[in-house]
Amino acid sequence: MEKLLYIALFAPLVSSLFAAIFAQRKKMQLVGIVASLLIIISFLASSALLSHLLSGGAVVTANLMDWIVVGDMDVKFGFMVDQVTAVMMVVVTLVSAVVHVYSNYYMEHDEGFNRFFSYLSAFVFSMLVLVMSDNFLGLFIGWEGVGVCSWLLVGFWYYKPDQPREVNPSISPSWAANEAFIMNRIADLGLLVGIFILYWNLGTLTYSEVFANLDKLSGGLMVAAAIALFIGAMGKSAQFPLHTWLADAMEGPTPVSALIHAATMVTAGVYLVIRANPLYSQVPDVGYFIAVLGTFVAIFAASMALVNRDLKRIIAYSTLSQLGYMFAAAGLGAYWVALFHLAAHAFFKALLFLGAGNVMHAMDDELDIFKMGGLKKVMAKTYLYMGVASLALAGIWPFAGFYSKDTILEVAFNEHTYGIWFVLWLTAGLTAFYSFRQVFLVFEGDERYKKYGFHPHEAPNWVFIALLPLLVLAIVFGWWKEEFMEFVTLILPPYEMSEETHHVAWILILLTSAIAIGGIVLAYIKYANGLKRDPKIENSFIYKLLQNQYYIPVFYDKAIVKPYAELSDIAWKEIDLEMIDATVDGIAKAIEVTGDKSREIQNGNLSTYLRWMVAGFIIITILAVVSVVIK
Amino acid sequence: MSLTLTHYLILSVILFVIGMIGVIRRKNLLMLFFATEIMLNAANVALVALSSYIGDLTGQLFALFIMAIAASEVAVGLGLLILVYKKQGTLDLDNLTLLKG
Amino acid sequence: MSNILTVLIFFPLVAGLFGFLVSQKSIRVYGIAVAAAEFLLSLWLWFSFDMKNAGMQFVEKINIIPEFGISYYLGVDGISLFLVVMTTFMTLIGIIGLSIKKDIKNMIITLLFLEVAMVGVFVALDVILFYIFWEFSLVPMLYIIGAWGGEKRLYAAIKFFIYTFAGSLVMLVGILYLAHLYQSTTGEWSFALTDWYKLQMDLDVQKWLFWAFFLGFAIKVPMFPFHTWLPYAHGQAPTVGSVILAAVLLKMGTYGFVRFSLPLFPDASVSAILPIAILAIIMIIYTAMVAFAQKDIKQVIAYSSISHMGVIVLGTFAMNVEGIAGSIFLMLSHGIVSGALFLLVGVIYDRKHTKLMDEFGGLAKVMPTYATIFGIMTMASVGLPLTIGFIGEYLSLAGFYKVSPIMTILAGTSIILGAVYMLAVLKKTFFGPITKEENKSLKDLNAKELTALVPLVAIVVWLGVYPKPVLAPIDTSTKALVELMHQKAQTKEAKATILVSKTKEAK
Amino acid sequence: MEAIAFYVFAVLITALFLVTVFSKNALYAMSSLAAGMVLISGIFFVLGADFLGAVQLVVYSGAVMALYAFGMMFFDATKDVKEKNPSAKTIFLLSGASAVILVVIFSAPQIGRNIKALVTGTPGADNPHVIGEVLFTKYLIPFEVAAVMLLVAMIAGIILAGKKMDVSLSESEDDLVDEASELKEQK
Amino acid sequence: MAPINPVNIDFSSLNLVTLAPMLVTLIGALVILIIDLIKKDLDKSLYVTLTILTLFIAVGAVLSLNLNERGLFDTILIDGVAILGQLIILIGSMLFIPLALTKKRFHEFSYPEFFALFLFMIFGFQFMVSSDNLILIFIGLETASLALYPLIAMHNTRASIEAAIKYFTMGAMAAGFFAMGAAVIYGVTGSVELAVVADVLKSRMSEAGILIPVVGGALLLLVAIGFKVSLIPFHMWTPDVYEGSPAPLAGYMSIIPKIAMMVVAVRFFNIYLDLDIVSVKNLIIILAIVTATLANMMALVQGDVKRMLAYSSISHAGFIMVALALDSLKGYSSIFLYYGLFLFTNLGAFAMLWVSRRKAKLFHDRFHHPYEKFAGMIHKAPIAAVIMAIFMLSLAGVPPFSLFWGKLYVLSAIVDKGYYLVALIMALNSAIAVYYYLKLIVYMFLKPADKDKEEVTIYANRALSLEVVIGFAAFVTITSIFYIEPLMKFITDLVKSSGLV
Repeated sequence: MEKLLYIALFAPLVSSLFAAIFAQRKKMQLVGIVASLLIIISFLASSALLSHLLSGGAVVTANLMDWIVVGDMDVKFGFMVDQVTAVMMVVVTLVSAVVHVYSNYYMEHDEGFNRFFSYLSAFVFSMLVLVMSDNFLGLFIGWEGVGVCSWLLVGFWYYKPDQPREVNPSISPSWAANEAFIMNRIADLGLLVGIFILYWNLGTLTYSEVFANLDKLSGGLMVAAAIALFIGAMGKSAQFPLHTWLADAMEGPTPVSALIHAATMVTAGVYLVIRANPLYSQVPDVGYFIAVLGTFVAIFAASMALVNRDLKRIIAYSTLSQLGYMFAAAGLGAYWVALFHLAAHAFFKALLFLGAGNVMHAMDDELDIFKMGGLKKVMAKTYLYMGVASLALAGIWPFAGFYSKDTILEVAFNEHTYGIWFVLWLTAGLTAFYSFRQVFLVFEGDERYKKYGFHPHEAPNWVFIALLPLLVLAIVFGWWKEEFMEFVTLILPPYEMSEETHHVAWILILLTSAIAIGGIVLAYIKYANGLKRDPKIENSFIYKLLQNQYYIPVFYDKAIVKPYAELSDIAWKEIDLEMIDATVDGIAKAIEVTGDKSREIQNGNLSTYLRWMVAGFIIITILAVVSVVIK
Repeated sequence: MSLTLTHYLILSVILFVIGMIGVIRRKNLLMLFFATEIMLNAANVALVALSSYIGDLTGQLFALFIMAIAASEVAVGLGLLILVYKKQGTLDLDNLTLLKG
Repeated sequence: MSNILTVLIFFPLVAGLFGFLVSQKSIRVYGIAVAAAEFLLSLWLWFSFDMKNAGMQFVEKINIIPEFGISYYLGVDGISLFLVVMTTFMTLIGIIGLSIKKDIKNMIITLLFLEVAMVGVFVALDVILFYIFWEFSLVPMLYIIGAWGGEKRLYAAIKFFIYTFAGSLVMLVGILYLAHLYQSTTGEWSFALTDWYKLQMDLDVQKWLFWAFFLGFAIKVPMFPFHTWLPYAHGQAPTVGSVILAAVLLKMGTYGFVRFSLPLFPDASVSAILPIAILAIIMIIYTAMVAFAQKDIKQVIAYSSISHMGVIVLGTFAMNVEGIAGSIFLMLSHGIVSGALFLLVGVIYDRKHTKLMDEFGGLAKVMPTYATIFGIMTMASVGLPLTIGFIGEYLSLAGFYKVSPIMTILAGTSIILGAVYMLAVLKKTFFGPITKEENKSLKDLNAKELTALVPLVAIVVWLGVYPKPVLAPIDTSTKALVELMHQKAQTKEAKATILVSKTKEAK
Repeated sequence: MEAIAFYVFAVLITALFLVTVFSKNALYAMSSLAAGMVLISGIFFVLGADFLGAVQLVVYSGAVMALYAFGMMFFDATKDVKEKNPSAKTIFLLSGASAVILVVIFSAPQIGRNIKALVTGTPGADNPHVIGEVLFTKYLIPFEVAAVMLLVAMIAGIILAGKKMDVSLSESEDDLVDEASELKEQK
Repeated sequence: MAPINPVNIDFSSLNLVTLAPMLVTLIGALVILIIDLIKKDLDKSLYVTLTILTLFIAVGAVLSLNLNERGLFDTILIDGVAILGQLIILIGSMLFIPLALTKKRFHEFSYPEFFALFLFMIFGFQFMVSSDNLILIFIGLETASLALYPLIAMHNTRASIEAAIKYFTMGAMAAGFFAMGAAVIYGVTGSVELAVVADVLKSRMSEAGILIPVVGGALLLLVAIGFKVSLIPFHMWTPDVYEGSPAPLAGYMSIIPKIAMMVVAVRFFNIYLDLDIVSVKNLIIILAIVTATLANMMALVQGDVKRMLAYSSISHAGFIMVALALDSLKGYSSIFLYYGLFLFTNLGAFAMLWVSRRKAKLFHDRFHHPYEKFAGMIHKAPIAAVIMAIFMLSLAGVPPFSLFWGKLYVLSAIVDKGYYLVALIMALNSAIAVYYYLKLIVYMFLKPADKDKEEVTIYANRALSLEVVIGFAAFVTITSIFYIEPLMKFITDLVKSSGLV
């Protein structure tokens, strides 16, 4: 089993290094193929591990080698595949494999083809390290690794120039990449602090030992650790207020958005909370806070998606919103539900993104959905794929999203947190609306693209075959809810609905389905027959507010980025040069001036010298007297 | 009022100060050298007075040697003055300010 | 070969003197050969080093002035071993990467002399000997900056020299006082560090001495607010000067803290944690901001050095094994990484004779290999796990967390702010469209530059993934050091702060 | 008697030296200096230092004054000297303060009291005798050194006032000097 | 009239051997004078070698002296300090005199009398250091000074004559102070022999008000001593005289007269320090600090290297003066160690200037050795530049060059006595000093020569004997680490035997 583990882990690394060799060469199809194959191998190995566990096998562990051994700190490259990890691995490698294959199509004309695969595979490796590590520091390796890969991939088209925010809200790929990296770093500090707390109080960083000794932590420390770790999660999973990077990260190539910014990396935060469930179960207040924040983000992101015109940004907001759902579930203690939604979301959201990729490809990278419409004629298959994904996202029976999202709502109800439930319920409606607003605006209605001179074309068939696994899973994954629960609750705490909830479950399902369907219908009415723009609405305050993401990026710009730059400038010019360095030079100058002044007495005139000699006699007498008197 | 050692010593001090005034006041080097002679003589007065009051001869011998020193100084000093006068045509020390700073 | 340390010190000296005989044309090869031989010697030192032994090894002691207790006393332990290896390595890399045409012979000979002083500083166990090397290291550096530097090179060189000289003179007074103290306690003169370790001092005395030593070291580090010589020195120095300066010379200061301040004055060190930590945090945050404001790539890296040195200082004053070992490791990693970054800046400076970021942009397209290596070094610089930069930074911060969580969080902003300015450099220099026509024809790295840089990349990754060969000896010696400090500590507070092994108790 | 002599001498000496110091005329200054020196020998006689008094007369009124007079002829110092004397205030301040200090030091009652005479010579012998006795025993070496000093002064005076100093070798280039000396030889 | 008793003196009690070194120099001087009388137009090289031989024999004579002997009615005192003083004086003189053999001809060396006067001067210094009798010290001082003034003036330039006049006049005034000071000491103790003075003072210390004349005498003498060792504010002749003198003589004056006077100061102030008279001690320390600091600052702004070195030697004198006030074995020893090391380094540096001397002033209207002259020297004369740099670094106290050890011992002595602040100030002074030493290094190594003067050779005055002296000085400066131990031991033993502590 250990071998399988290593194959799953290192196949992507090999892939990455292989691609890296040719990174500066022209496109080589071979690179794409080899990379995809290696990722598929990794997927197969992961699946084998999953099946091993499914068949009741023991948790697989492996120790590669020592890493940091200093003082009492003993951190190894230790790996562990338990049920949660296995699920994560399969999700990650599956989506990765699909995305890799898909990228052969999407990036076919890109000059950085080889480089792209190198980065992408490196990401998969990092992500696997993240989920497979058996200790917090190993997780941190993956955590930072995915951050870097995300940075590389978002900034993949680094040569694009900066544009004003009004033209491109993300400014430029390199800007977006840096923003993502830096925001994540802010959160990483939190994670690091969490690790410090655990290390100094428990003396270990290995999950099993940490969780076994949790009772040694005092209450305050436990809260602190939980908060610190959650801050880390907030960054990676783009929770408010560290959310702005995610939408901007859409500057990266679409497969990247699909893999990293929808299916895998952004869920790492959720994974962390799930992984640290023994800790969070002990601090329900923190859990509740997480749930509330998640709920807030869910509706907050959804609201922004309502008015956005950018194909990818809409999906990005929906990702954000769905991450909110996951945190809501995890925060309320339903860890397996969160994981379930995580997996389901990975499948349908990746599918959605890759579909969007097809559209973009067809539309020469145009993203404005107002410039699309009526694409179903040329892109029927894509329409189907995206439609299914959107249905899943909207939570329509029997698609995957229905099961996972409904369960979350049930949990919220079960916990008697009706506020949360209500907001999430409302969000479900919004989700359905904006998803289908997008779908209809792209595929239905008048063919506005013609006006702009686009000549869309459908992707080749093999692409759709490649996407098939995702399509299938987006439909059927929810059907395995019970099996899934049984499997993962082997290590996650089981979450049982109360009797009462069981009784009202069907009402809840109905309510949710109703609002979802309502949303879709509303979208259909408004957009299926073409785009009718209402300047009054578009000029309204709320519309503007939403369109400008509540002005948060602008606010960050004005309140943090610019002041920081200005303050830095002041620190350099006013403090460093004018004060500190000037003091140093001033001392030197003062010494020199003293020398210059005192040599004036050396005026060359003998008479002066003689007088100074007499004066010297007087001075030394005074000094002698004074030194006696003082004593 | 009998004469005491102090009287002599005060005389010595007065002479010394007069010499000192000459040294710090004079600009003409020749006359400045006169003043240095006065200073040395003042010391001689003190030494001889002390010698006489203590009854010890050292002071007188010291004074004797100081006279020799004074004489030697005059010789060397005059040599220098002649040199300066030959080169510069003046004995005013205000003209000797090439070296300064 | 028990006198390998002597050989290590004097081989470059002899080779440097012989260098005068070598012709200008061939001197480069001679320099590389000598530096390589020296590096191999240091590797030999490493391989014959007993990893289990925490004490001084390869000890040599010859009395020079027995009456006054001064001796030729050398030795290495895990703390200094790798600083020696890094010194020889970075000198080799620096000579390989030399791009100077003017007076290259003088440059190489100067570098070899500098190597003598640097190695000497790290292996000297007699304090006067240490001081000799410490001071003497200024002279070659003065020449390097002054002779091959930029426009304001003289100002920079003199500032560097006098500033550090002034600091070390204060230290010299401290040294002499300590020697006096030793003499009045034991009745014998001795400047041997190992003898001084045994000395118990009153708290007040410790404090005065601590600050006297502190000034000498702090200026060298350089700690805020004594840092202003560094940007000038780096800004004006030729590439190899900056490489050596950042990689090795600054480490002398932090090495001094570890070797002198902590074990000699444990109580004073503990009582000084707060002010020093505040200075270190200011250093970290403030210089990171200043670095962000720079227009010149080299200045960014210069200020970033200060910021990183802040973390090292913080780790040193964590007073536990994790922190101190981490700071030592960070010294190494910062040496490698900042050395590499300065080399990299030198590469474009050689091509375009400017280091201003505005003059570049989009370089990733025309110089992809260069951009890749720069990127790797940037990541190492911001402390990405699995690069060399992470381990030291992590351990330093982890160590200091035990002392003060709040201050650690403040200091931890270095991982954020470091990313801010380094990524800004990357963005302005490498990303975006190529705005300047002349940049389109820039050549990527040539063979010489690759030879200098690739080993650095290899080390960055190797020690990031598998630091054990280096970390283990450091750990062993650091444990011994902390143990010693714990034993010597007199105040309750110091006993409590200096942790030999805290988590074991928790378990 | 002694007191009267002392006061007369003291007042006269002071007055004469004041003239030396303040006179604008070098001749007056020198004359008053010489007169003052002669009168100082009077003080020495009063104090019973006959030998010194005699030496004072010989050395100062004889040798020193002769030298100075000789020098003054060279310098043509008969006319008044023009001096830009520094402000009287500074001089007054400096000399006044020094005078106060010196008076305090010299009028200390401990000076000259309770002191054992160490060098006395043959008791009862007159002053020149004992001086001679001590000079040629105890102070033989200083005496010899003083002789060397006088030799040095003589050589110095001869060299410095000599003709050879007229042309400076240190300022003219070597080849020019050689040419000049060759020319000289040819003549 | 009382009969004169015949004076009977046992010849052996004179202990004439104590006079041997002085007699050697005296005879040497007289021989030179006689040779000159017999035959004119002999080359200066003859006199140089004769002088060196004389000094060589004198060194031998010094080394053969027995420790702690008095001679000639106790006027001569040969103790360790005297031997050290004489050795430094003689060795310094030996190092100086070959510098006369230059390529260019300078005025003073055309006189055979120059060498005679030079030996007479040494003769005077020898008496200064080998006596504790104020009369003999004074005569020795004046003999030496009166010989030194013409040595300066004989260079026969406007500047050198001005220098000699200034030195002479101030020296005359200092002599007046010396005489008055000695009179006070004599008045309080009835003796001018310092050993007796010490005893008498010790017995009289309990008298009320005794401090006024005792300290007063010290103050008066301090003016004379301060003048000679150039303590601020009695230093003002120093830079002018050094500038006016030829470089080697300036270098010589920065050491030999100072060490001679320093020995006197050690002997004299030791009495005060032993009596624990705080005001004198503090006074010396304050003067030393002021001297070291202010002179440093003034050296900072000089445009001429020789003038800079003049100020720097003032500063060094201040630095050493502190050691005097410590009244410890280490303190006194370090004075001699410092001067011994300073001798080579400083004379070497001045000799380097001498090598570069030319008659015309090409680089500056007034100065012979402006900084600009040395620009680009690393290309014109690399080895010379390196040697000069070593001298500068040594003067700055950069290890491992010789003066670092001097500095180390002095500072250590200061610290041992608990004057931490003083040690700190002195240490920081070195940091100021390093600036002006560096300035020369910067010019030599880092600044290019003026375009129109690129071809001008710096070493116009170069000659073998100069190179030998410089080479030797450089050798001593560089290899100090190997001989510090025996040297310091030698010095300490001698100082210890002097019974100062």
